[in-house]
Amino acid sequence: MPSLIAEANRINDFVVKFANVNGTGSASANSLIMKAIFRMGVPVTGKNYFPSNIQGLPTWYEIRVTREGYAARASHVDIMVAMNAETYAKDIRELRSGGYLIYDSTWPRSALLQRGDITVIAVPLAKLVNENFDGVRNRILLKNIAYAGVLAALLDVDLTVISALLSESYGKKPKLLDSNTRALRLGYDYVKENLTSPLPLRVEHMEKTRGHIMIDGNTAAGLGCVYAGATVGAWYPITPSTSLMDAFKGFCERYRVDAETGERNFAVLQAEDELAAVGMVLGASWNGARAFTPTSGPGISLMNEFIGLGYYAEVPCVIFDVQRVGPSTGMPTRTQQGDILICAYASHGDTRHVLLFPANPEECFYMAVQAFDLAERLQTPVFVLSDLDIGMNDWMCPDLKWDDAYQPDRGKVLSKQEIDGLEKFYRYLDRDDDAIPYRTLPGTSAKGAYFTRGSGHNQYGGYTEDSAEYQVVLDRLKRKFTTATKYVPKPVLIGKGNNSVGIVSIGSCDGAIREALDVLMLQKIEVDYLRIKAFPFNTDVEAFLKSHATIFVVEQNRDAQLKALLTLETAVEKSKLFSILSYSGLPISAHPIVDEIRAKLAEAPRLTAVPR
Amino acid sequence: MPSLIAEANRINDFVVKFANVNGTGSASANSLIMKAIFRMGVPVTGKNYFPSNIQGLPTWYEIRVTREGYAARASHVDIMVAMNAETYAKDIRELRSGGYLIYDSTWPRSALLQRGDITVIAVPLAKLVNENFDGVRNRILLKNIAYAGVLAALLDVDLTVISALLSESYGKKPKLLDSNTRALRLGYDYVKENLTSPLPLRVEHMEKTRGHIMIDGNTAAGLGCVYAGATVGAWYPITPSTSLMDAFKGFCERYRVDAETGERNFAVLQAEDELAAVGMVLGASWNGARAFTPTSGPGISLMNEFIGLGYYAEVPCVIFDVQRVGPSTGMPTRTQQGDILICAYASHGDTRHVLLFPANPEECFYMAVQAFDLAERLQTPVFVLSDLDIGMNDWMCPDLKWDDAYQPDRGKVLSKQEIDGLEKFYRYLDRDDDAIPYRTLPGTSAKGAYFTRGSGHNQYGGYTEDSAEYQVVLDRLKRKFTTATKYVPKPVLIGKGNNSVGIVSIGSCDGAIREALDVLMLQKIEVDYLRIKAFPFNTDVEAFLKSHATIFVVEQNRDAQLKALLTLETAVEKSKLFSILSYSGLPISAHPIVDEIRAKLAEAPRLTAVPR
Amino acid sequence: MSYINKPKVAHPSLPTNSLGLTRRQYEGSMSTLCAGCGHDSVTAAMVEACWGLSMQPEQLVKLSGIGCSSKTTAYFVSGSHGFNSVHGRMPSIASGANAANRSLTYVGISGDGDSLSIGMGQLVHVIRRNVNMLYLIENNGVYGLTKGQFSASADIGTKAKRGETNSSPPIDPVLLALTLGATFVARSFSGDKAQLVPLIQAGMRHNGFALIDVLSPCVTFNDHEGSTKSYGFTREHYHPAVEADFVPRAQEIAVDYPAGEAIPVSLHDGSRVILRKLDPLYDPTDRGAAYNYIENKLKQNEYVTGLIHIDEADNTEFHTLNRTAAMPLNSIPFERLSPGSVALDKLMARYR
Amino acid sequence: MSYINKPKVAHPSLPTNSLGLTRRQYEGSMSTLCAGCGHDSVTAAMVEACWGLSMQPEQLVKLSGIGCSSKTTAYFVSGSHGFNSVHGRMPSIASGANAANRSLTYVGISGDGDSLSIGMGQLVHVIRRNVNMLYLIENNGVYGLTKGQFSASADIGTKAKRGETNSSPPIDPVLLALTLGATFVARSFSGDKAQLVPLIQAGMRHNGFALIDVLSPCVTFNDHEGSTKSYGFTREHYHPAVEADFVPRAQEIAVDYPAGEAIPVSLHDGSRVILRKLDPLYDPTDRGAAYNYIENKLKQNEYVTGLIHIDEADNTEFHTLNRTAAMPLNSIPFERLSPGSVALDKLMARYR
Ligand SMILES: Cc1ncc(C[n+]2csc(CCOP(=O)(O)OP(=O)(O)O)c2C)c(N)n1
Ligand SMILES: Cc1ncc(C[n+]2csc(CCOP(=O)(O)OP(=O)(O)O)c2C)c(N)n1
Ligand code: SF4
Ligand code: SF4
Ligand SMILES: [Mg+2]
Ligand SMILES: [Mg+2]
Repeated sequence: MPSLIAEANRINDFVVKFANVNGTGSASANSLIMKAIFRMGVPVTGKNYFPSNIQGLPTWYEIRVTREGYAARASHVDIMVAMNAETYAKDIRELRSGGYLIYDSTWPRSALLQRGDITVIAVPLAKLVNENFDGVRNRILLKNIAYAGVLAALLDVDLTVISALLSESYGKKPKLLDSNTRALRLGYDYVKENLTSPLPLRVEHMEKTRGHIMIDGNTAAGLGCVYAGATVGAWYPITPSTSLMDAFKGFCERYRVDAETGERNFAVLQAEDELAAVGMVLGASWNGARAFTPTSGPGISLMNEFIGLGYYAEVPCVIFDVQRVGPSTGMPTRTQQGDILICAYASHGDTRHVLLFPANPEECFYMAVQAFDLAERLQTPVFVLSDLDIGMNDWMCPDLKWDDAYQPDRGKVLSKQEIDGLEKFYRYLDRDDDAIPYRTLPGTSAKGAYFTRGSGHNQYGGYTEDSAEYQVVLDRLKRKFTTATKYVPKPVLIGKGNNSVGIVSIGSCDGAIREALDVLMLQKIEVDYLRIKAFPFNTDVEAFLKSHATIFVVEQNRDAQLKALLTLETAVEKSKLFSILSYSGLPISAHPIVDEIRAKLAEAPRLTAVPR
Repeated sequence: MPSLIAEANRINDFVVKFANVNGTGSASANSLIMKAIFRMGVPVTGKNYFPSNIQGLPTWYEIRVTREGYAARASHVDIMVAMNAETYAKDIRELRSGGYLIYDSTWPRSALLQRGDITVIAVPLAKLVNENFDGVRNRILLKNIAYAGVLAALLDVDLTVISALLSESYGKKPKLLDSNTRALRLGYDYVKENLTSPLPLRVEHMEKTRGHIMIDGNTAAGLGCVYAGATVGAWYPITPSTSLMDAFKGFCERYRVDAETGERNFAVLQAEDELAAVGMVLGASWNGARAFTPTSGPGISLMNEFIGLGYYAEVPCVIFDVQRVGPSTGMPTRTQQGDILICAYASHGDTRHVLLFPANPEECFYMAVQAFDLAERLQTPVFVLSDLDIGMNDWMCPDLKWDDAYQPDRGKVLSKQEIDGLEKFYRYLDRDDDAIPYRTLPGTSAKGAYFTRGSGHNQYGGYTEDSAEYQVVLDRLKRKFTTATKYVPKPVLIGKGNNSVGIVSIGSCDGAIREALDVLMLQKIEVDYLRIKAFPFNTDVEAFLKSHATIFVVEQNRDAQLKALLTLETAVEKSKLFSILSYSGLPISAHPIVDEIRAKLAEAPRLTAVPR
Repeated sequence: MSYINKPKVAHPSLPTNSLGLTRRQYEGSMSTLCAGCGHDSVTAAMVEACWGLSMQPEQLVKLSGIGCSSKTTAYFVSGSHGFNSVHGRMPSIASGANAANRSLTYVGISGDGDSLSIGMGQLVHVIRRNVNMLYLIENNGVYGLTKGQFSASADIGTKAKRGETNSSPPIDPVLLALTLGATFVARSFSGDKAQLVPLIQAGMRHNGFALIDVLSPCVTFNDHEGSTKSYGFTREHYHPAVEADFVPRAQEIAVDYPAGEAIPVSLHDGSRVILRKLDPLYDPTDRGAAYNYIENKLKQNEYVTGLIHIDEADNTEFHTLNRTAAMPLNSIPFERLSPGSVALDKLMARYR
Repeated sequence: MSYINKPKVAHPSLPTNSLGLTRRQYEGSMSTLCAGCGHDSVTAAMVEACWGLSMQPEQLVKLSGIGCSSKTTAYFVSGSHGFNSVHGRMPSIASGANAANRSLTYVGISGDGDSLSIGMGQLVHVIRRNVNMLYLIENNGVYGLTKGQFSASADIGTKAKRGETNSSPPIDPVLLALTLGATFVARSFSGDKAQLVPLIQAGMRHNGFALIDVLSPCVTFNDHEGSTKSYGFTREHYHPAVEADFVPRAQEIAVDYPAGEAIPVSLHDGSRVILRKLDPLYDPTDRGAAYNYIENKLKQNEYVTGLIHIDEADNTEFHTLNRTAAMPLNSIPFERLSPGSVALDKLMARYR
């Protein structure tokens, strides 16, 4: 976005949006184009805007070709591939002035003629496909590949790269390979024969994707759980978290099944609901397995009672909340960061929970591992707050790496020998002065047996209704949260750190903010940016808040939930914090951030960004 | 508490505590004494500290005789009636220096002799009772009445008043009346014949309870629901909220059953769990009945998903949360104010809920009515945050009054005629610019029919996944919360309002704070006190926070949840707020408040309380 | 999803019911389900049934949870209020709504995921509570809306589209309802409208809780070879045992059935159900016998359909038990609900 | 509640089991239930059963929800881990715990409120999932801990202590479990320890989900005239149909039963259950027949007790279905769980 919107000749920097009907198989055509560009060494992002429906409703896919490697949604469309009659009008409106509209000219579309400031590219796709292929379903699918061919020609996408991709997909099904290749050529050749190509907006080989992959956050998180050594996954299906468990299962089938015996070193429990799913995780974790559950907002609401039990009885528990638009059922296929407060303070009574905020799929992988380490070290529920944008969209990330020296931090679990060495085992005693007690696992030793309960208990593990005994445990739990600040990942600072104006944010806002920083820089506005990776906030967060006079808190919800958490859980003065909010359900983009910061700084000159 | 602790001759100002075993029927003896004192015109409070158990564990009852009419728990014991061998040692320790211990001297208790600074009063209760009555169970019950007789003599309680109470209780059962009267006399006469009586701590007739009653908050709230015209109650049993529904049911049996037909103008649904209970309330309210559910912490956690639906689909809903000690199962028979945050922000996504904070049973009655008015006016869930102390203990309150001119505020419900007069009915349109839309009831008119959903919807009531349409509704919901500030009850100010130091609190802290104010006044420390009655906070709250330099926020939880809500939802600077917290599970008392305020003011002289 | 409204202009020649309404006037929003989804056939049956009953649109209340199936309520009778609640919790909404106004007709539409997994507790208890409503499960053996996971009604050995085999035993809502003492239990097939429509009508008129388990194939995720909930498999294995004709109150029974073959059952409101046993061994009025019959057939992979069990005599409907006033609770004048100041003053004596 | 610990000094003359442990060593904390509560008899039976099985204390895991009944787990075998979870959700804790370590013995203790109301969904699904555990319901027809409200197992017409009459039909956990295909279903009475102990032992050794519904009177809230769950009523109306003797693996069967009268059933671990039919008409191995028998007796107000149904052959226990490794999942070395860097590097190719 930085500077180029008005530029005519935009190599490797433009946005193509595909408007389609869901359930018609357009996904493979869209990702074919995206992957081809990626393999040409050009950074891309793909954002999928799909309905909460299985078949027949409008769906969009947006490919951003971004030589700068920006990860955020762009807020304009350069090329619209308008394949859905129902949304034609809306889709055309969305196109920027000077943009290109590609449509299926098999049927005349008079409405198309209404904008003079765009270039309309007509391709008789249905006609071409129907003349060359049989079968209703087949024709629908191949029409998508045909428009991929059209785009390939218009954007100058390397045909050999596309062919390679097709071969990889259909290599074992020669008939399909043949029809797909032919369909692709239909579109490609039509353009080459009938239209001027390539467009000024086009792709050129680069070298910027080497050592990178295209992956979605749920896949990465599922893989992270496998690498972390999780053996029990429990869940109840819910968009947009379902694919996390699908991924875990898939990787386990691959890596965790004994080739000879067929024995599985994992168990996936499809629970009857989310209450049961988190109960299973608590049961399994209590019993010494690494266990987790992926869910989304409604699931978190249902898990509240059990989360309180996990907090108070100090049972490890890893919960992935792939956030979607709330409240209530909300918009299940749109993204938001609306569960921050409910996760931080889930359940009745005095509770407080550890949160991790991955910013992209890469971090989903690493933070999945960290989540288990933290949950076991701290003996408490840990939430990984991803969202639909991270979880279900394809992001360009550096290759995932694994350090074979990694050993899981199982926390303070006593072995049989250790128990035998004790005079007596007391479950909730603060022996090490770090507010973390020791635990034992069932099956280890009768001497280490204790009784786990969510009702009042004293530090020895006994039942109590005594005020003082109750408070000893509750006070230690509060101190444990302080201990947690030492274990959670530190924030990431971008910028010199010595500006008076700062941005604080979390998770999937990262791409948009980094892009916004570039734009602001071009406008000579320099600000520091701190991306928080975890709650509780550690000293680095406090220091940043303290050292900046004006702080913009960027987040994707209506009620400024991150700002609320900062206000409550740090020493920051409220008057320093300004919210920049996005809660449309679409991933946040850089534009509004830039605009709001500029507006705010202009309105209050004292806020002007200067190095301290 | 103000001044008299050291005073020897304490008329109408002392604390008697009864230590017993639960399930032995001591409650009636304890309340006999309490009621008799009340009828003598002397203010009393009764606090019951009972275990989460049915029979056999220690239980205590504390009667505070308080000529000043203080409502809070005292933090000392003047007279201990030690009837439980298991807790003798602990009970004796609790007695203040100079206090009196009454015990059953049928069996020798050498441990009793260990304190020289108390007066031990030995009465061979079991012996007396066993000599005079038969039957194991009978003897256990009558022993309790016998110690009531002992106390009557020692404290100079009017025997005619006690006799009247017994007649009212057992009037229809002459045998029981006779045995109870005899048991009472056994104790009474033993004291008169063998001991010096009355004690310096004793009761004298006053005139301070006229126009007052002794009632618990759950009874008052249940009665309030009847008067509010609630017709559907749904619940799942949970301590300490169960007696609220018992009361509602009882009053309905009395006032709502047609004498001729036996037809009932109400329905009570014992749900299968709390998720179902709140679902029933939503269903009934949606369908035009006034409906409510009483619950406690774990129930609130389970209701989270449905509460979000109520918020987003704008369905009225009244929830009584009679708070108990959390987290998790916690201490079910102890009191706390630990559900403030979860109720204010219940459910995933951006949500925010209306809360009412009754301070005593009287307010439980009136606020029950207000809750229905607010829920229907605002079309949203409304929480009444009571607690175990208010809900289950007997408080002295002014007589409850009813204004027959009251008409329920059913809010914006369109009649058939009104619907017919519309061109088209749109459910979520802000026609009046107050952010409250109109609703219609099933059965009224096909033209007014609409589809209620917790998924994305536009202001017309249609399904949507469109960002702008979604935001129109979400933004209006936020504005609706501003509208709410105009409808919720205003805070109560005690004090001139012009001091620099203020106290802010809610609910059952009230008694302790009022008492603390008196003590502070004696020490020449004058502070203002604002008792907040509702969230959202209205302008009076803002003004108080603004005009006071130092503000103590008094509440009964570990994490300063009210302070958090004030910090987030008002303009107050954080640095002005100081927490005074009590989370032992026992009702807060005045002492610690006084001590903490004095300590704080001493430590920071700039905070010294001066009139502005 | 209901943002596309169909035009409702009635064609003058379309047949009308006793209210003068055409079938078109019982339609709802345009369906957004997959083309061919079984659930849309249920929608069509609902339209037909309501039209046939001359249902006053505003007298109907439509309730549902979350799922493709739960969207059905948006697709019929747009003149009645609908409540698309949360996943698995429609029964509590229905119980509360029904408590508030006993005079309306309540139809709940759910899915096998919505009812048998997350909603199991509420389903069991709404049956036990005997709330006067029709509860229809659109049973397809999968979670359609979340893309094809097995539901709790999936049979052992059935294959998912992606190849997995289900290994947990199925929960059969019909056996469950019989065990729990439901007084109206039926099963049907979305592909058999002739059977389904009178069952819906009878269920709506039954004075108590009526369950209809409708096998309703998911064409997108569960209509392949190897599935036991596909159209093909269902059509082959469904076994109509009792046909039911619904005869509205006003109507005379035209045909005389030979004795023994037809059992007329009178419903609460004067309408009747005429049962014709297709299998002479079958007795729909004997709950235990019905249970055995169904279970044995299930073992042979046969889904028994029809009005499996009906008991009009055992009247334990919620309001009857509660002795609720005849006037809907939501309409009782406030004066009759609030005891007033005099009563309160008097009551105070109890607390002194 | 378990803060009062009983002294565990073993008297030298007390009989010991094969581990050399006395019965005292299988006790737990002092009970805090009401004197005479049926649940305490279950505690005693659990102690006896575990002692008799020579159960290694740490190999046992005790799970429960919330209620008087759920406190039971604190009162036996203090040498084993206990988990007193939240109300109605013990089955999910049990499922997770069992998934993590298949080698331990799991006993869940619940109440009728805990299992049949708030816990209904989880109960149904833990049965369906066939988790290898003993699930014992201490059934008293009321919510004891919250002071005597009717539970979902209360019979129609039964009277509460305060006089109210229950009007909703009861849910019978035995019929429910049979309908859901449970492979071990028993009923007993807390007052009949001789019957209960071998049932517990067999249930603990059964390779799959075993349900025992124990009628366990609440002396405080439900033991009065007019209650159908009182000691008196239960004693009169309980109807032992199949006696079960449990024979541990090592032990030879001493007595020869006349053919036809006794049915030996071999359990997974080599131990055996010898069933003796007290009613010759009864066949505990036929699920359908068992269902009918129970149901008919229930109609006559008779609670059939004993090992109502057992099916050792139908082995669909959770881990078998899942094909879980024999080594407990919580003990598999990390090296075998984490695929390592080489595999990851290779995997990356898929995402380019
Ligand atoms: C609390 C909660 N968990 C999960 C979901 C996701 N979800 C939506 S529909 C559905 C299953 C629907 O299955 P079924 O009821 O059988 O309906 P079908 O789509 O098959 O008709 C699930 C799991 C949700 N909406 N809410
Ligand atoms: C979520 C929740 N709701 C309600 C309660 C209150 N509660 C505790 S025990 C209980 C019922 C227990 O009944 P049952 O399981 O039959 O046990 P019993 O006491 O009769 O043995 C209830 C309602 C709770 N602890 N948690
Ligand atoms: S996914 Fe299945 S159930 Fe859902 S609409 Fe499509 S066919 Fe119907
Ligand atoms: S209340 Fe009933 S169930 Fe609870 S301990 Fe007492 S007798 Fe047992
Ligand atoms: Mg389904
Ligand atoms: Mg019970």
